Amino acid sequence: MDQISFDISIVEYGFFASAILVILVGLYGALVKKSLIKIVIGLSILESGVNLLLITIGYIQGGTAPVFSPQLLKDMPLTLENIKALGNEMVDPVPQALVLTAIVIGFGVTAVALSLVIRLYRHHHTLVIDEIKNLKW
Amino acid sequence: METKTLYKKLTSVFLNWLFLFIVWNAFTSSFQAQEVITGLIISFLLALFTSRFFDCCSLRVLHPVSLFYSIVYVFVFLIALIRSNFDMAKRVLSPSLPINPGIVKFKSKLQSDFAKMMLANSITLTPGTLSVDLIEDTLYVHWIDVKTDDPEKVHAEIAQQFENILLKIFAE
Amino acid sequence: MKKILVLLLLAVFGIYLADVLFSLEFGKQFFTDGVKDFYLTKGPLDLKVSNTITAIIVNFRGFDTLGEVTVLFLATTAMGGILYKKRHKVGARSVLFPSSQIVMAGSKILFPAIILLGIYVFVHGHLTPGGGFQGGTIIATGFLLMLLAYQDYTVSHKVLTIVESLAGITFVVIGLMGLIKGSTFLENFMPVGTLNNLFSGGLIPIIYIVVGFKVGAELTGLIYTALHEKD
Amino acid sequence: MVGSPILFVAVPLLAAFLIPLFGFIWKELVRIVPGIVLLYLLILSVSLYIQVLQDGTIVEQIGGWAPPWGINLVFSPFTGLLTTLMLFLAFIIWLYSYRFKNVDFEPSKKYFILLLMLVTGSIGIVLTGDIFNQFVFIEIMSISGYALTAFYTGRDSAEASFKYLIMGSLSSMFLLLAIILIYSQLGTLNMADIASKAHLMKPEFRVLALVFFIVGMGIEAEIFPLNGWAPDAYSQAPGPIGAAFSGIVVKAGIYSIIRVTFTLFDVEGTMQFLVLMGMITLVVAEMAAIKQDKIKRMLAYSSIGQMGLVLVAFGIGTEEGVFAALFLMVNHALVKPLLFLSASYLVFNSTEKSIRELNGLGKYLPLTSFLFALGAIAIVGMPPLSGFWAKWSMLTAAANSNMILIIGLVLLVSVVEIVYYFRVVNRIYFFKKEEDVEPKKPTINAMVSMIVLGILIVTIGFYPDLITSYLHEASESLLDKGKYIQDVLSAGQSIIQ
Amino acid sequence: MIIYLIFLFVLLALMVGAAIYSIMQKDLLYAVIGTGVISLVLSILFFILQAPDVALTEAAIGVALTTIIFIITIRNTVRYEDEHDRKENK
Amino acid sequence: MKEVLEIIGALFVLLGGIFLFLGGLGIVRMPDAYNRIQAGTKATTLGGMSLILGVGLMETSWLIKAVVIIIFIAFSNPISSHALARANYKRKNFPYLKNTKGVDAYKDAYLNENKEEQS
Amino acid sequence: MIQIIIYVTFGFMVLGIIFSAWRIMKGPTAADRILALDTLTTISVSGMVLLAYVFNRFIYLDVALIYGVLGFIGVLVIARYLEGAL
Repeated sequence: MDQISFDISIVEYGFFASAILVILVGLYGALVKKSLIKIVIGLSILESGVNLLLITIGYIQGGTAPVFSPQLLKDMPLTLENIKALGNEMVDPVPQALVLTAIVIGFGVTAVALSLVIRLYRHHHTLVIDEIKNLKW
Repeated sequence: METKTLYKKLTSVFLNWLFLFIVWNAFTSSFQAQEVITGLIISFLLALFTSRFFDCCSLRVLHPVSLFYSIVYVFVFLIALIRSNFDMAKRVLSPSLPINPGIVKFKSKLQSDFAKMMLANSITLTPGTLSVDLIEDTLYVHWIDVKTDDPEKVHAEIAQQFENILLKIFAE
Repeated sequence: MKKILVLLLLAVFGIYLADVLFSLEFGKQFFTDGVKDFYLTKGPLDLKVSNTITAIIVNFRGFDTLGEVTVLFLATTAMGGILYKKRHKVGARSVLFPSSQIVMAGSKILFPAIILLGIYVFVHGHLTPGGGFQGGTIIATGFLLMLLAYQDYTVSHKVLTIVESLAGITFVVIGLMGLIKGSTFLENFMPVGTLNNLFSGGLIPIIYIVVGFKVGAELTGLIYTALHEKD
Repeated sequence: MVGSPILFVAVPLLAAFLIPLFGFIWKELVRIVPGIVLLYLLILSVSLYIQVLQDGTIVEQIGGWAPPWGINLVFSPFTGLLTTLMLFLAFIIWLYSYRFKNVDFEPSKKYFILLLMLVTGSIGIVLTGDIFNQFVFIEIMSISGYALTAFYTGRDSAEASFKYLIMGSLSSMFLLLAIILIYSQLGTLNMADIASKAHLMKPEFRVLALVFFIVGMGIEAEIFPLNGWAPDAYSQAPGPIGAAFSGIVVKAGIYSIIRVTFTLFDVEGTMQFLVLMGMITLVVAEMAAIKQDKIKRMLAYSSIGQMGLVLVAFGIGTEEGVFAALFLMVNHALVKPLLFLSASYLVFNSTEKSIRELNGLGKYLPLTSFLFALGAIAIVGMPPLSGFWAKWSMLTAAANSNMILIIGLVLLVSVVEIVYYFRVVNRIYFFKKEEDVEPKKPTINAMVSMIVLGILIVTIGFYPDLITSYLHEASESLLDKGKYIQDVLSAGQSIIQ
Repeated sequence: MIIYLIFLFVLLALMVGAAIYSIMQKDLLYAVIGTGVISLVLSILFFILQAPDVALTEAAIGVALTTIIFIITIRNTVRYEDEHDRKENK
Repeated sequence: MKEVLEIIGALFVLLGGIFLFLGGLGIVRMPDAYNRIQAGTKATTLGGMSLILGVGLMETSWLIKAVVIIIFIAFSNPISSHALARANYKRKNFPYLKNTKGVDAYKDAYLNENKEEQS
Repeated sequence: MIQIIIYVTFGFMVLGIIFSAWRIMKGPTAADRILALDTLTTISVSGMVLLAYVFNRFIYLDVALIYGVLGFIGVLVIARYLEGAL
């Protein structure tokens, strides 16, 4: 097979920029919107943006996923040099591990938030935040 | 009566086991001894738990005739799928959109749920048709180019070729 | 008015953040001696785990995973507490009417396959992408399929609780056994095998299986609680 | 070796996973087990703390990987002090809520699981030496916090909880952003490692990361623009949970801010920033507190004000200042729960929960009222009680650093506090109840827990030397950044060679 | 090469667009579909950034579970953001 | 042999791409939801199947897994589109009919069902 | 040769994505939008498989497989909601 390259450095700052844009959109939704569900949607969008940013930070040009699969190892003996050489061509695994945790935690928070929304609706019969202001916001 | 249900249960577990084992090996696709043994154990345990849902077919599907017709079915299905796609491409690409849609119905002769589902799926993927609902054994089909609304003719037009093969596979 | 103010504020924030972040070059590593090199060599060599991310999640930073599992457990508990519905009546329906026969027949055959897929994902967590969380989520999705398709499909809440608790206890006990057998919490005390075999990685597959069961039970319980929440 | 710091997290988690199973066996176990766990941990914590004072910091490496590669727990004189304090309070709160208000609120298994997790999250924040792990613990703590705030079935509690949730999750996103910035520069997540490498970061990254950290953790620590959730949550949550918030959660938040500013980064002007934020928080909160007519909201604002005071004291930056801040924290951690616990019985029967309804309760509930008054005196800093020594040490610290403005401000604030606390005490003792009511008598265990707190306050008031040596140790260990780095990283150095 | 560039830019733009769409859309169901699109695209982006584990998690959690939780909330509350939109759309 | 398989696989991939594109075009051009579902399902199913099969042929050791994905797609896509069509009918979006004599046999069954539910 | 074909395929997929996105934005009824989401899912699965080929990693296929399964359930959820069953 001839070498097919998928060079994503051509977008340069595209990933950073769109992650920041998504973060901003999410923040806007969480801060300005009046509907409770919209606020939660805004939060989950914000979270997506942060996750994308984290993964983008960990990306290394031309790297591959940090999985030492048989296909990658072929018949190399398992020596320190070989592993190091392979590891140098891999993207940073740490941000990926962090994002995994962050995604799951974010889902938990979203679930709690939405159950609160359901309960608020049961008491107030509306989702508009202005009409729920019993306590001073 | 008692034995028959037990027999049914056993066949169901067995078929489920077989099915899951095949699926497992397809997932791992490495055929190392460790993987295969683990697959056997896991699929057996899972088969015990999920066998009450797995009532699609009896042992009859392992009969050579059934297997043969299954392969035939796959080919017929693929040909129908490709035909349907070219048909759809023709309709989509032609500027005037030559369509005359409507919903027609017909009765299927198939018995088991699974066979009916296969039929409905096949119909969805064949030229110009989309199964909308299945009530008892009446299939409601959205047809992009309605030629007739007589159930018999519709049946002959849309479902005949699949149904015959499915009848042979499931031996009904 | 508030909108414009917020937009302005966000614009300033975004421009500043972009300004700072753009000083990083895309696709470059910005530090010289990070922890990642250690993980990338120790993972395959010492732990014999092919998927370094799994090695990080379960072993190097296994404590985070314990916390993460706890977060999901808490979310389920919190959801039950917040929705404060008294125990739903027996025979309460999750959906109002059953789906069409086609979906029902399809889900019957897809359900075992999806559960098997979930099990595959968490059993092979150390070899391929995926692991306990993904596998557990897939299992929960399988149950969701059944709940959607059938009107009267029920999952025993008691069984879910027991599975969840037992899995959580197993996780902590495995950790504490590391404390007893080795010297620290969550320390690997099992033989590690050879790289890229199914039976390798010492404790990692075991912990991931436990996590898979726990997450599956938790998310199923969460969906189940939420689906029965109908006024 | 008495035990390992990991047990502070592992044992409560084990208990939390076990509690649902106990629920199937015997309902009462659900309530007893958390108490046993907390008592055990308290004993462990005290013994570990004594050991640490003699032998130096214990660093627990989880998974057998030395820092910076693995996660580590640091049990130093400073964190040990906070842990012991938190566990003590947790035990008191458990005792109080063991049969809390049998009438309409039965503490169920969910309540105890969440309470246990709230405590565990806070202890994890204090003990951990890894920023991402701290994020995870913050999430554990805040999710339990959200759920506990909404534990009452009223509608306002859900609203307060939602508010808390929105602010909490926004701030945790900022925390994640800060972690991203740090990781992108240094490639490590361990606090000691970051501290030793912090000079390698580009300055703008350092400043931005610090700001994000303070925004992210300020939510738990109730710094001024981020404390909107606190009064609602305190007033809507069940009584013991208000106490837990003010006694445990806030301490964890303050701890993490302190850890970040003192150990992780030395950015020019951070201390001044802390003083400024603390002063704004203090002034705004006290002004708000004086206007409140609901008792729990008043207590909440007072709590925010105290946190501002603590921040100011930390911001002085000298050893004396840190000592004063720690003294204030300990004082607040003992007194505010007492106030919350007693106030929640004082207003138990009223629907409004306002101060007006406290009229003349001193006759009906003499002991509870007395304890409330004791707490009020202690927190404003009247001479014989513990609060006085705390404020006094703060004033001396400020005077030694020539911060006259702070002295003036503290005195002014004390006057304000006197005004609004004595308004309440005045109503309790010197007003007449209009109609005869039958107030709810506290249960015995609640009474015991409150009396224990009261005795402690009085004891510390008369013998402040009992704790000052510990506080000095703690503040030294906080300020000695080099020793922290060395303690944590030395194990790793030996492994790699 | 240029096609990869276009491909990536379309994906990035689609993500940002879906984010804006789901914030702006008055019908909450459509907003939820928008979030589904976000996590779909995000998943491919993670894939492109060589993070298959994260792509898997995002797919598993974002596509099915978040959707069902949001849908349950919508079913228990209202489908439209404002009261008057309900009449317009119905 | 390998080269031949690669070329065949590449052609399959190209065919799949074209069908995916046609699916997209179909859902844009068709006049109502049912027709769009028809166009979308058929074209994307075949497109996806052929593309994945093409990849499987190009890299023969991947074939088994590719076939698994194909089977999953072939199995689940029609079901979801069927569910979608039914849901669309239940929301009272009746199909677009070209002339007034258009056939809608489902309407009776649907109305009967509704009557049963009400009574 | 193969490279050119893959380029072209990516081009077609981009067009398909754009069309689906347009339908999601525009599409009068909810069913249209979900259909477009479904189409987008299938295109994504195919795209993932193709990308796995481009990156030459076998393990990436798992992601596509799971994506296909879960995307189906995601669509089914919304369809069931539209039916009024949820």
